[in-house]
Amino acid sequence: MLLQVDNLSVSFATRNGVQAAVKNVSYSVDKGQILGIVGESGSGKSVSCYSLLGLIPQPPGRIDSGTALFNGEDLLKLSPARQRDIRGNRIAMIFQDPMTSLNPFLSIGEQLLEPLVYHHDCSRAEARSRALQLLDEVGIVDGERKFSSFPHEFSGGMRQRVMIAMALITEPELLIADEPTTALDVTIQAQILRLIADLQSRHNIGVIFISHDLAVVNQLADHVLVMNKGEIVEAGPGERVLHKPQQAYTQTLIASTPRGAKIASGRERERDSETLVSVRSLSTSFVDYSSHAAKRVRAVNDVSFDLYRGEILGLVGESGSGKSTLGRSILRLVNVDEGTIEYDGVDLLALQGNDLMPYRQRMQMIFQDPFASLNPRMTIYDALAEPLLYHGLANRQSVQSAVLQLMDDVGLEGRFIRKYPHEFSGGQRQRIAIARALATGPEFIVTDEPVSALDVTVQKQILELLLALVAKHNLSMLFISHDLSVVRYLCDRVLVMRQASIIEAGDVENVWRDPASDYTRQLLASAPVL
Amino acid sequence: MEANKHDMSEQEQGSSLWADAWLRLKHNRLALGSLIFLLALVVLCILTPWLAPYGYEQQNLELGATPPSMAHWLGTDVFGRDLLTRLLYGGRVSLMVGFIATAVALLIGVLWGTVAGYLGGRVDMLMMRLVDILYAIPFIIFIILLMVVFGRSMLLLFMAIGAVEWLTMARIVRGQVQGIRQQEYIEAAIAMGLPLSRILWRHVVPNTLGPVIVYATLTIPQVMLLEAFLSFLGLGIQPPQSSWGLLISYGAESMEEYPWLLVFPGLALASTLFALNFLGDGLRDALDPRVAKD
Amino acid sequence: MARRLLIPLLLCGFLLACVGGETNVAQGNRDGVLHFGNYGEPQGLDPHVVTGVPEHHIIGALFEGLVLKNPETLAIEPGVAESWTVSDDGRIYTFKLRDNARWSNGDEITAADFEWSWWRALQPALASSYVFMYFPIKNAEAYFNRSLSNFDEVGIKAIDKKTFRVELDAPAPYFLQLLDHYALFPVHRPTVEKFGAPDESYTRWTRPENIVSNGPFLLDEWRLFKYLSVKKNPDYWDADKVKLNAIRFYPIDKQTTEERMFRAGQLHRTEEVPIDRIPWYRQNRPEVLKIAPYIGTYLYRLNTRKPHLADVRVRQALSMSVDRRRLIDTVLNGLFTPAYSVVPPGLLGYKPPDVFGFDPDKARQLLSEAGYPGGKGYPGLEIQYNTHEQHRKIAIAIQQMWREELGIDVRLQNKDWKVYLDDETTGNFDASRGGWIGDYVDPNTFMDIWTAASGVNRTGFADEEFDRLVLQIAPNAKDHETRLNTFQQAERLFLEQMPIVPLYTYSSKHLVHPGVKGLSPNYMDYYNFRYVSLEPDASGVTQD
Amino acid sequence: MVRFIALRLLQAIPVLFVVISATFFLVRQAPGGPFDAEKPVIPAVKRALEAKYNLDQSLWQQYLSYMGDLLQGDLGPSFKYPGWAVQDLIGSGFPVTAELGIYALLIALLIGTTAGVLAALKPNSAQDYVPMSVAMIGICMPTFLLGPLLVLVFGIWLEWLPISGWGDLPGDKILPSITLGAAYAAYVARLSRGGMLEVLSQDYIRTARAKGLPEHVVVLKHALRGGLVPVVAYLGPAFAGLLSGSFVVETIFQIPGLGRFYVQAAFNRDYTMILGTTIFLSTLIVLFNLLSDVIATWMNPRLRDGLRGGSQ
Repeated sequence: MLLQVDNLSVSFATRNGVQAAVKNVSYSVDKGQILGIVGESGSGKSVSCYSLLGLIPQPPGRIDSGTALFNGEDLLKLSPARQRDIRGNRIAMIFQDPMTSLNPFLSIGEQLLEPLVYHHDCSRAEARSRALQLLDEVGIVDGERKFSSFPHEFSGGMRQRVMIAMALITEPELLIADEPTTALDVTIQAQILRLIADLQSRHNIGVIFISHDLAVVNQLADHVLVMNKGEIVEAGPGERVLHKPQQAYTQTLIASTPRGAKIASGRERERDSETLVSVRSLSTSFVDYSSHAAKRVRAVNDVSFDLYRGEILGLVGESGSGKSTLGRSILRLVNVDEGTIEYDGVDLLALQGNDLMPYRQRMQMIFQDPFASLNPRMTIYDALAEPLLYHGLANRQSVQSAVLQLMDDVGLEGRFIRKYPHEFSGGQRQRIAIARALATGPEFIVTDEPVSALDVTVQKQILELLLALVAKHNLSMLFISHDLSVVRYLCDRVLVMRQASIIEAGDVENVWRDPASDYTRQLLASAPVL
Repeated sequence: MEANKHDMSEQEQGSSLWADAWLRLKHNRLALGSLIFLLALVVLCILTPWLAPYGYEQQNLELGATPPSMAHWLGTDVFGRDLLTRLLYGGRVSLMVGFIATAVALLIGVLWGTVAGYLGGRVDMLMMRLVDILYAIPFIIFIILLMVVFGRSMLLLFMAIGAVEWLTMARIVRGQVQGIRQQEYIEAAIAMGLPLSRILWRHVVPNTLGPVIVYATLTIPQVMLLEAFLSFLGLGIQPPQSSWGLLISYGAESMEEYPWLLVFPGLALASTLFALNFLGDGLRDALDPRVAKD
Repeated sequence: MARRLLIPLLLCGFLLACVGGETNVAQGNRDGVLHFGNYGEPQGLDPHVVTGVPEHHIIGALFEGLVLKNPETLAIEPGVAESWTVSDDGRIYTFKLRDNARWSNGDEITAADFEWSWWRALQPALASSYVFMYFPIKNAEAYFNRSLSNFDEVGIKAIDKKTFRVELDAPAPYFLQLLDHYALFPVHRPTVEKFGAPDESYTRWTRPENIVSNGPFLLDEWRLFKYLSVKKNPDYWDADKVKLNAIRFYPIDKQTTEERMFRAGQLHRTEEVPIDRIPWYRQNRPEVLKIAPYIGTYLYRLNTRKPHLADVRVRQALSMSVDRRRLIDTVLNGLFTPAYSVVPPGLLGYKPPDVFGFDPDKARQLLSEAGYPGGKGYPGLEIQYNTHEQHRKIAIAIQQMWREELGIDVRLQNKDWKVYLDDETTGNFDASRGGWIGDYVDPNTFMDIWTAASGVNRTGFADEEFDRLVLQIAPNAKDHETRLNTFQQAERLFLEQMPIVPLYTYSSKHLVHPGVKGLSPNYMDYYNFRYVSLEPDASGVTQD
Repeated sequence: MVRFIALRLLQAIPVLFVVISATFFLVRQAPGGPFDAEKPVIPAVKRALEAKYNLDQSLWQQYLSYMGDLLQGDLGPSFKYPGWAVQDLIGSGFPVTAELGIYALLIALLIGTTAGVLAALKPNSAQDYVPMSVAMIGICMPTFLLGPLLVLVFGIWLEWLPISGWGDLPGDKILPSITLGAAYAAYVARLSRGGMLEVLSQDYIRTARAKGLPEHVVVLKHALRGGLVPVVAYLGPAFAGLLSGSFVVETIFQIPGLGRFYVQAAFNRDYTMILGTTIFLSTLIVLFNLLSDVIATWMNPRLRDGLRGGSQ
């Protein structure tokens, strides 16, 4: 057995007392084995691994009990020096976000060399040749030149490859990968997953693969561990746990994962009804300061489409395809270069200043990150009362009840009314954001990845909430997402965007069944399925 | 590792940002202690005319400068004036100047920086270049001209100091606002159709408060010392009145002969500065609903 | 990365540098180099153009006029002129220049040099601030004002190579003294003309590499705001008597800094001593503290044009209610002499009139007579002073005295120097701190400033009788006695009107290292570096 | 990058123009002229002086001729020290002040970053409060107090160091540098503490730790560079501030620097000197702000070959 964890308990001292993060967790990994740990945020899946390497801050963190035998040595009883010896050397890690996990101030090469230089008595020249070799192995061509590049010069996928190379450079026996593909596009995710599997088998190392995404784990792991609230709910071979779950929680998780087509929601599709938004030849660009010289980048290029009253129109594309910019263009949140946007027969682009205000009330937006889109210094009451008061939808007397009504609509309890965004969980925050969007009584909502930051169970709740609200308030919606299964679950029609242009449009099921473009086909193929 | 999972049942009744900040500040012992210290100081200074054992201009030339004694707890200056009394009276001036002038600087600086940072582009360029210009104009000449045009008054002193200190404040705020402008909640506010003034006031300004408060607490002692310099130029207060800044600078002139004349005013300023500093850090944390909970 | 190396390096350098060396003073005593605290950076070194005390010290080392003063007695001694005769009517002076007086480039000094130099000083375009020093000379003022264009009619003549004759308008007993003022020093014509027109000021001729001078020392090095050093002139006619090898003048305008430099052995002599420091030196190192009466009067101008100061009784009350003795003994550490007159006592035998003293009862009575019994109804007044520690202290004490004795409201206002001057000259003040240092040892230098037309007056005081006594009667007095009596008469008249409140007679105060000889204090605070020497063995101990 | 620098320099031209013009007219409105003195010069002499320095012309003529001279690089003679051209005086004072400023900044950096880094490593502990309090001394003790105090202790009592001068005696640069630097150390400490706290919470620090790097490597190599970015942004304005703010230190220590010229010129109503120093200093401010932007850009590889975001 490569790693044998027994009865691990970890707790954190918080303002509200000591809270157990990991309770009596036991698991093991063997050479050549991939252990998937699945769980929602807060389930303790990361802590259960990080604590082995002394990577949780202590205090407030504390390891209460347990042993973790790594090749017969108890990791939890090591001196800090010995711990450092193992860390990055015999046990290596890959983190979720390759954007933030690589030091932006040091060159790729420098960061690659470090583990070798510090752990092995290895000259920089030797380390360099080893690093170049590894870069090649993880699929980075022209390693010589890339060696002195900085992380920002790499795409997300490439960065994750660098991370992997960095983890493997000391030839570790165990690799801990914490959500290594969550921040990546599906096509890239597929490549990285293949790469990890490939390297794992080639180097015959043990891998702990931590993820919230059951489909991904399903694709990769031999053994699966499901965690909830610090405890292991279910463990066993991947096939059995994910396809024949014994425990209720595992079943809920699996049920929450969006799969299949949109369920007819009792609401008649008013398909051929009137056009609400009509976009013609829309182009939007912005100045990109991050690249070599400031240049205008076309984010949306000559896009035309119609959105009908009462429909949910999906907009799918990978990061950087321009889908967010398109959504913001329609709402006049960014400046449009050319084209027309007709909203209910009125050219929005011709409106200025106060003339636009009535339309602002009729169109709203829900953002991806419910934390960033809520003013951290405004309570929920302030955030919801503001649009109500400003647009005259409530007066001083009635505003409180109107706010409560909104909160009730989105399933928030009234007692939260004076709390701040940070005091809520992600799902609750997104409910606040939805309530705020509904506050002005809009008829059209643009949602930008509203569920991608949420756990699957919460995601499902929010998706259902959206469906219910669309029905209740007779909304039309442009639903932007990179997640194909979510779009399929929610939308009536779909637009596929790639490199600032719409390359495919059609009824969701038609597109799924018979994608017209290669790209769409590739997207569909890359998406991992449960 | 999510740190912000909290028991929702706890603390259901919050209220406004400020009331909330107060609740949080109360838990920060250092900041609370500093606040109490400062308040005590303010109260002491306000009550000085009734508390002080001597008049601040009451001379005893024959006595001259004496070290601390029972009759004069902090000693006397060369005119035989009681230092404790003068320190308390000086505190009235220094605290008033410090707080009011900083408030003026805060007001102008935040307003200017916010508008420039938020609007960006050409407006920002013009506004910040104006700041550059004001930075470059010789300060002494500027003050002397102010005196010539407006005469010498306390009000002018506040304005003069505020007028100088707002420049840095504006730059700091502008930097902050440039970051905040990119936030999604600002976009949300725009999408909501809120007017500019409301966006700035409700969404932008409160989120600049952290660094602004920290800078303001550093500005207050600076302003107290600046007042002494301006008094040398003739603006500001005149003898026999005094201020901490003036007491310190006179004390520095005779630090070997009459060290107590330097030590006590110096301690007064330093302890105020430290208290302000701790309070500033505490306030910054308290006003940020996110960090106070951990 | 370089920074991380730099900082330790810097620290090492700092620590190495801490290894102390010999002090300036110890080294100077050995090498004959005097380190001289000289207050300010000289504006320039052209004797005809500059004005200040720092320039005075330096130019006195670099140049020499017709006569010199003995630093002990202030008696006139021969300079470039080895002898002179005065006509019986006291109007014509004939000087015989010494043969061995030379310029530093070897040129002989001739009467023509003086004639040309004085001609130059009288050029309006040169804008010589001390040009009025020439005005006792016949037609000099008229020539300067261009009401006379022919220089031949001015009483300045080179009779031959070594004979120089000066004719005055009227006898001036202090005329010989003026000759030791730098405004009447000779300058080297070829050098001046080489770097510009004769009447062009501040040309490069005074730079170390260009200057040609005739004094006991030569300009050696001029490092702006650091020091200016002069070295011994081997060709000086009296070079044998000059004992110093060099002098370094340090422009130190901060008294506390200067005092500490002295203590640290970086200076032989300071220009000033902080008042608060005096008791310490009196007690611990009396031998280095040099205090002497100085020909100057510290006073408050009263603005007689202001309604509430127009009444002479109010002004008298103000003056009589100031307890000068107490002020000096307490706040000023007993440094000065109380002044009850504007002319300091003892100028060439002059005795000021005894007009008033400290008399608070009389003061209250006068104020009451003026309509303000116990200060009631008096609008109050403001004392203005330029920003300075000593002025502030005096003002605070006087404020309290006036309040206590007279019951009037007094405010203080310090001002930036130029604002203070502007307000004083434009009459925008009630009471204003002032002082006057005599230009020469004669009551006249303290009297003619209060005439109606004088720019120094500024009080609004104008009295025809006073002007007549000072400007007409006194200069033409038939003998010294009569002249002094005339001045006394004028001063009595002046003090009875009390447009000023005289407070004290100045003292010069210096710290002088025990190894320095010949820097004895005198009434003019005048130095003649020819007489200064350093004792190599003098204890270098200046630290406490 | 080149375009960015060029643009900023271009923007500086109107700024400088307005500064020069405004200063030109403002200084002449201030009461008192350059030739006013306790003992006033006689009127004829004053007229001659005014004629010599063109002060008898109309303000506009003076302005035009000044600007004309300025374009030819001539700042005119100082009114207070007419034997010297303003550019000569600045030329003699600037190197001294610049050197002083650099030492002061180094000291501020040394004290400030040490305190800031120590504090950030263990926030809200004794390791935070003690170094930060030490760094704060510089703010508590204004220069006019700290300078004489250091002189007294190290110069007079201990006799370790010279108490005045600049470059004349060994070690005479130490006390002034510390005095001037102390005030800035507190700001540097605060900035580096904040910056380090921010960086230390970044994911890439966790990565570095996960690599098993020794703690000092994590802090010094991975964290420090990012943590000091705010300090670097502060250095430009700080250096410019040092130049004009060194007046007190220069006076206390008898240092022939630019700071004294700058302040004394204002007191002396030395019109040309005021203008000259103002022009020089504001140019420096522009340049140093630009320089610190460039350095900050260079320190941050993400920005190194691009424009700085947000600057139009």
